[in-house]
Amino acid sequence: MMDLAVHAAGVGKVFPTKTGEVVALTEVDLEVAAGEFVSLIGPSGCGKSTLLRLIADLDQATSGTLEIFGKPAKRARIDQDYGIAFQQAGLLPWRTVAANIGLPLELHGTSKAERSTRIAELAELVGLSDFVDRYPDQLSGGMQQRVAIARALAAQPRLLLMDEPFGALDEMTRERLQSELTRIAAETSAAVVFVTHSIPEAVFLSDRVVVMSPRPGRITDVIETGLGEQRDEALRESAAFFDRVTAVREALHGSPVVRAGES
Amino acid sequence: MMDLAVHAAGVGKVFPTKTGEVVALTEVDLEVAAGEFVSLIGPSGCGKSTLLRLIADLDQATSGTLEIFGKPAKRARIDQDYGIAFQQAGLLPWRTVAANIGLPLELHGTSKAERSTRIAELAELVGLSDFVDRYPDQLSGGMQQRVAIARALAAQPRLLLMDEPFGALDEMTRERLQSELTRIAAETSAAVVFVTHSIPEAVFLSDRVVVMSPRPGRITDVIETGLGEQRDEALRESAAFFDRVTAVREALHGSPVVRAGES
Amino acid sequence: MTDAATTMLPAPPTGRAPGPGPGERELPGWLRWVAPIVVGILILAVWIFWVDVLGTAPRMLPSPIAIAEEFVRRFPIILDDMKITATNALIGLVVGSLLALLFAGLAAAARPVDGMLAPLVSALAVIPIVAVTPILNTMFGASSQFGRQAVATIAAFIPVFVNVLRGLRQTRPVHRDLLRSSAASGFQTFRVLTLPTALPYLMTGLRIASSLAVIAALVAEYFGGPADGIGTAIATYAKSGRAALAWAYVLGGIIIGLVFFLVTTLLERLATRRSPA
Amino acid sequence: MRPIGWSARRQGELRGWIAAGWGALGVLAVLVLWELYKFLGPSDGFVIGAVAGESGSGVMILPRTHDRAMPHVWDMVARLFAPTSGGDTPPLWVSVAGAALVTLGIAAVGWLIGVAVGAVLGLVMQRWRLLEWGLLPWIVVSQIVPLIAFAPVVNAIGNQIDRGGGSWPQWLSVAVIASYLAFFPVAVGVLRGLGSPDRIHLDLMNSYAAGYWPTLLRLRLPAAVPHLLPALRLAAANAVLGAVVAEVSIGMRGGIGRMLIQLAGQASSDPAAPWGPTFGSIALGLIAAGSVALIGLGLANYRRGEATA
Amino acid sequence: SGSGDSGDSGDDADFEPLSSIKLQLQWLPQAQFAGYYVAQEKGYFEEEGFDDVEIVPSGGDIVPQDALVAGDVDFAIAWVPKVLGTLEATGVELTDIAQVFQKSGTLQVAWKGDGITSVSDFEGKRIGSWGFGNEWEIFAAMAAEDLDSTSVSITTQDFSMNALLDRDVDAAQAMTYNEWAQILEVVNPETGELYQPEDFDVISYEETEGAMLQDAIWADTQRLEDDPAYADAAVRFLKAVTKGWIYARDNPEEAATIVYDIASNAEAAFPVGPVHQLWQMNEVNKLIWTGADFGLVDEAAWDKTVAGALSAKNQDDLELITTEPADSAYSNEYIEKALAELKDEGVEVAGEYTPIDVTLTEGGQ
Ligand SMILES: Nc1ncnc2c1ncn2[C@@H]1O[C@H](COP(=O)(O)OP(=O)(O)OP(=O)(O)O)[C@@H](O)[C@H]1O
Ligand SMILES: Nc1ncnc2c1ncn2[C@@H]1O[C@H](COP(=O)(O)OP(=O)(O)OP(=O)(O)O)[C@@H](O)[C@H]1O
Ligand SMILES: [Mg+2]
Ligand SMILES: [Mg+2]
Repeated sequence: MMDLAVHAAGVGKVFPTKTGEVVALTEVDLEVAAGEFVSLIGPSGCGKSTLLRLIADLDQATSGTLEIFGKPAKRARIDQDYGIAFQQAGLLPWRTVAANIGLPLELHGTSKAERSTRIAELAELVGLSDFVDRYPDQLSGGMQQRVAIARALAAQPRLLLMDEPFGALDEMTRERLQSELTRIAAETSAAVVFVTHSIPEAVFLSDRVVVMSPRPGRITDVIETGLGEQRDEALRESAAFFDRVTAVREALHGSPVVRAGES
Repeated sequence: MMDLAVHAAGVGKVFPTKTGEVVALTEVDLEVAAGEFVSLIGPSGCGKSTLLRLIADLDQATSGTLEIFGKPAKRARIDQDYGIAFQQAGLLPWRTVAANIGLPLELHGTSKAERSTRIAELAELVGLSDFVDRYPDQLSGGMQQRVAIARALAAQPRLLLMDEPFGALDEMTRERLQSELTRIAAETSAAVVFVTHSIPEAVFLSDRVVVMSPRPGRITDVIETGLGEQRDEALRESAAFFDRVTAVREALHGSPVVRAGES
Repeated sequence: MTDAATTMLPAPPTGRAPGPGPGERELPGWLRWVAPIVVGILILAVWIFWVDVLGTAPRMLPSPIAIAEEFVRRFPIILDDMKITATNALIGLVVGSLLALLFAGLAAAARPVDGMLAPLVSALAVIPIVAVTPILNTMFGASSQFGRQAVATIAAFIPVFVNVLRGLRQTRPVHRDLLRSSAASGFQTFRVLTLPTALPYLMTGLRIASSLAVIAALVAEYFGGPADGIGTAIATYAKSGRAALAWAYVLGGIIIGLVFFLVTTLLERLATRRSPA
Repeated sequence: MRPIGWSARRQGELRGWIAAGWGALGVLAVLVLWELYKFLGPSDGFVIGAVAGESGSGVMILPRTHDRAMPHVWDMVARLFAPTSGGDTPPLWVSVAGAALVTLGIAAVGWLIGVAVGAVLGLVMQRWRLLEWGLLPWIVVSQIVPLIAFAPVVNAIGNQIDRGGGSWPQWLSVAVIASYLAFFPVAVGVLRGLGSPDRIHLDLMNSYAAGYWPTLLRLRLPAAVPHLLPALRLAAANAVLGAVVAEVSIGMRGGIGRMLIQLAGQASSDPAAPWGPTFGSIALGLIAAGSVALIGLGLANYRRGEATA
Repeated sequence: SGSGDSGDSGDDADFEPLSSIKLQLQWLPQAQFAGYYVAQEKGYFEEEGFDDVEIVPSGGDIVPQDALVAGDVDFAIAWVPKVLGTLEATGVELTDIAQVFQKSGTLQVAWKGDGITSVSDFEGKRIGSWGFGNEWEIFAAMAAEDLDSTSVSITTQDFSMNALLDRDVDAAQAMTYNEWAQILEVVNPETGELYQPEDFDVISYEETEGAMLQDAIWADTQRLEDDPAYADAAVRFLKAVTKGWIYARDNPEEAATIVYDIASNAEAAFPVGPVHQLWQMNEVNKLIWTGADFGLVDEAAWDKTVAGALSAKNQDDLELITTEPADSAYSNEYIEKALAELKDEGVEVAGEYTPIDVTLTEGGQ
């Protein structure tokens, strides 16, 4: 079992509101192996963000058990076993781009010199080398999100949690970052739990795609992509790829659909 | 000329910052006819949001002239010629979903009865009928964005300005809203200026796709889709559609690409 | 006579959205200085008109001209008293702010402390100086400046405490999540997130506390302690018909208050250059 | 998205009780500390740097604990039930309550005047930045003018009006002076609060070409609630403080301010007596501030944006 | 002209007699002002043709002479030196029309054994004073001993006598009729009994060069000249007041009770207890009834007050007055007329007071 990055069994989450309880998640069973790339996909409001927050120990499940690398979520958080990128960028407005990217390193006592090489590397990676001295309010929406991604990668965690990180990015940047992300995940053999609305993105990136359904939020299907290690441009045009995209689409929409060429 | 919804000539925008000036837009010439659907597409930071804000008279251009329905942008704003949906939802946290959707109607003195039918209609349209009494902080990211879309449509404006409105939506919701949007635009013969990062989305929706490029932000290409009035599921699979998608992709990436099946 | 002893502002760290909104004209920067001067001249003009031209003002409100004359003529003795009151106010401001920081930190860290302090701070905030000064003078001796300094300390403590405590709680959920997810230690969270968020609030608290400390130190002089300082002089001369001299001392008090206010405002400016968006 | 357990309402109630419990514990702790220090501390205090034979020299670092400086808590309580001024005058607590009511009524009027004036000032300053620049410094200066200089002037003007045929009872002067302290937090709170909406919301209202008033009503006021509530509460506390001071200052009868100074005059021979009106005025301030805080309960939805730790 | 018996005033007058007036006190209701309250209670004001006399207590910052100048009241009770200061500083004209207290009641109280038995012993000591204009006697007495404010340190006393009891000051200011009693109402922790006069050394300013005239009745000079109705009212007012003070002299217990009752009921004030009021009544009577006619300004005492005021310099090295006050600053004309009419009515307006024994109790209750 020590090989599991995430092990959720019967996890549920209920939000109390004035007008009654909202069941955001029920009976979620999910296992993510170390080094595995898993995408969560599903309609808006089905509990993807909620699940990610539970894994990150930012919220507590109301039922079920949840283990990260064999330990309670809280322990894993304290041990810094994961890095996270939120649905909103959440940059600290009084810090420059560089200081925002470097924050996790700073918190873990990385030396200054090491930190600045790493920051430069990451800024390069997300295409913001020219903007390291800017403040968040001077960036466009997509730029802010890229800073948040760089920040999540900074400490090279064993588990990456990403909530629609590429949502506000243009296609080219997005594709470049997709490739980079798979490369980084493979190199550091990090497990990734990735929330997205794009089926092709989910298929391209993942070893498994977890399909969720709302009201109450639950897992309805899990699709193995079985596309192997190679994640490159050629893959995007392979028949196996299209096949998997269709499979996810069907799982998601609950009926056979054949189509291509749109997001 | 009275037929033009938007007429921009030589529009530029420079932001002064402490570390020097940022040229967000230069020499933008753009004409959007009444009833026409125009998408803006381009890499992150190329000035799409900025251009939309200038059209909405939320910022002033530093050079060039800008006319909306033949009048200055300010006049058009005051005459309520447009509705806008921002990149962030921007809901008022103290208002319920219904009250947020109804805000523009309330401001324009629509009667209470009329307002509530319209709110119900719009909530149905964006799939939030069960959530009208909730507050924004109880909604998921995508739900918030849908509320913002409904709000932009509420007053049935002649010009719709939308900044990545479908960014945080899942595919099904997204496709439904795309169809609804084209239908609504056609029915009310409203002009639409639509910012997106999805090429298929831009092609599917638009009469013309405007391709932009950063540093400095400018228009590099305009592609007529010429796909006619019919915007339905069949279109998404037509050869003409793929052709246009490829054309936009090439314009955007600056080199011929042939590919399909991804976002 | 507590005056504004417990006034505190609902901390405004960010103030307005930067720059004028659409439809609002950009005002030239020099107006920032000219506008208050013009208003000041207007106030003076009305005052002079009322006192010197109409002559219907109450006797205890002399003409500003007479006040200015007295101020210049008696400047050496006024200055001596200003030094006393200013020193008391400064000591009160510094000590009160330090105590407030300490207690606000404790209250933010532990709910029980917060709960225990809440009624005490509320009570301290509404206790009139006229009641508290004699008590302090009896407890700590009436012959030193201590009572006044203590009153100024209380006056400064309240707004700093309230604002800092509030500031310490203004961190945004997404930022707290971020630090939590980075397993930042309590101290790290404080340094990286809580402190920068609270800093503008601290500065606002200090700014408010500065004028309150001055007025409290001044008013406390009415109720005992060495026969010196601005407040003692105002009382003495207001009651012996020397209204102009009394008001000249008031002017001295205002000058101290303004100096304190301007210095703390400057500090606030420096600290809020980039506050939470 | 903050973590919430059980039902929101139940939890809110529970939290209220817990807070009250801690609060009571805090008050109790002070009383215990008072008695403990009184028991342990030096009767005449502890002075360092005293020069022999020179009264009042040196710095007292530990306060005196004798009965005139620190009466026993139970003596203060017992005094509340003894006649106010000897003879067959009513018990002290009755006099304190009566006087506090008088002051409360006047403070309420002062609060209303202060809130009205402060709101108008805040509104116009927010509307026209030029006015903000011109007025705000003077509003701040106004609070540095000590009431002793200012209260007699108000009183005299009131008397002028009264003599001139208008009716100006003395309590009105007290209310006006109280409002002088009350208007300040309101003016600043309104100014800040109305300026606090997010940029994106202002953009939204602009995009609707919503004029000043609709924007004020639908955006600025709701967004200002988190600023307004503390401002109103402060104004209430200040109105009480101002009323107490003004009573002392212009010699109005019946209120708690006058009671304070009169009983303070007996502090040597009857040291527990002044604590009665002292507690009375604290209670008064807390009641005033507390009742304003009740307004906040109905406005909870306007505080959804606020993050509480 | 014609103010005689009640009811027929104004027979031959060409003015409408005033029937409603206001008197401004200089502090809160207590036996110090017994004469006025007695006059009201016993109907003496009505006897003199007033329907309505309002006695206005003062608070912290209301200065009686200012209220008089402003026209808020018709007559005011104030100490002579404070008014002299106002007269010179503002150039207004007020007239002392009756000197109620013939002697100064101010004391400086020190602990026995500290060696402060005269003003010359003040040098280098810490001297308590209330300030607010009550300090001029101290400075005048010091000036006579060639001491100035640099040679002593002055401390502002608050409302209580704690500063002396705690030795924060070497000598505290006290009025015979108020603060002096307050000390003697405190339990001496060493004996368990009240402090006794023997425990203290007491300097009476009446016996120093600094002695100044205190409670006097002031009127508006210009108005006395221009408005015969006001001048007439002044005389009638003084008559009623004289009768009030005579009653207080002859019935100190009842007078003290009257003030105490009015203060705690009608005035909604909170006076120190009844025993304290009786002590105060007793002491005040001693200051008023020195054998001479009631209320006459003694020229020698006046001159001494003026001389003291001219010589005194305060902690800021400022003088109270720099020139002699105008002749109009006092006038015996009105009190003499009042006394004469009273004598005609058979009232004995002069006399000594025979002090009674008052035993103070803890807290004066
Ligand atoms: N604090 C809260 N209080 C009440 N309900 C909540 C709260 N947070 C989330 N919810 C509800 O829980 C459900 C799941 O929300 P969640 O944010 O996880 O959705 P999501 O899958 O991330 O959606 P999206 O793709 O739109 O971001 C939604 O119905 C939402 O309304
Ligand atoms: N207030 C500002 N101050 C300085 N620079 C700004 C400001 N607002 C925008 N910019 C700059 O202007 C450029 C264009 O920004 P804009 O927000 O229009 O981009 P965009 O095309 O909408 O990008 P995205 O797709 O990421 O939202 C960016 O380089 C950004 O950094
Ligand atoms: Mg989400
Ligand atoms: Mg944008």
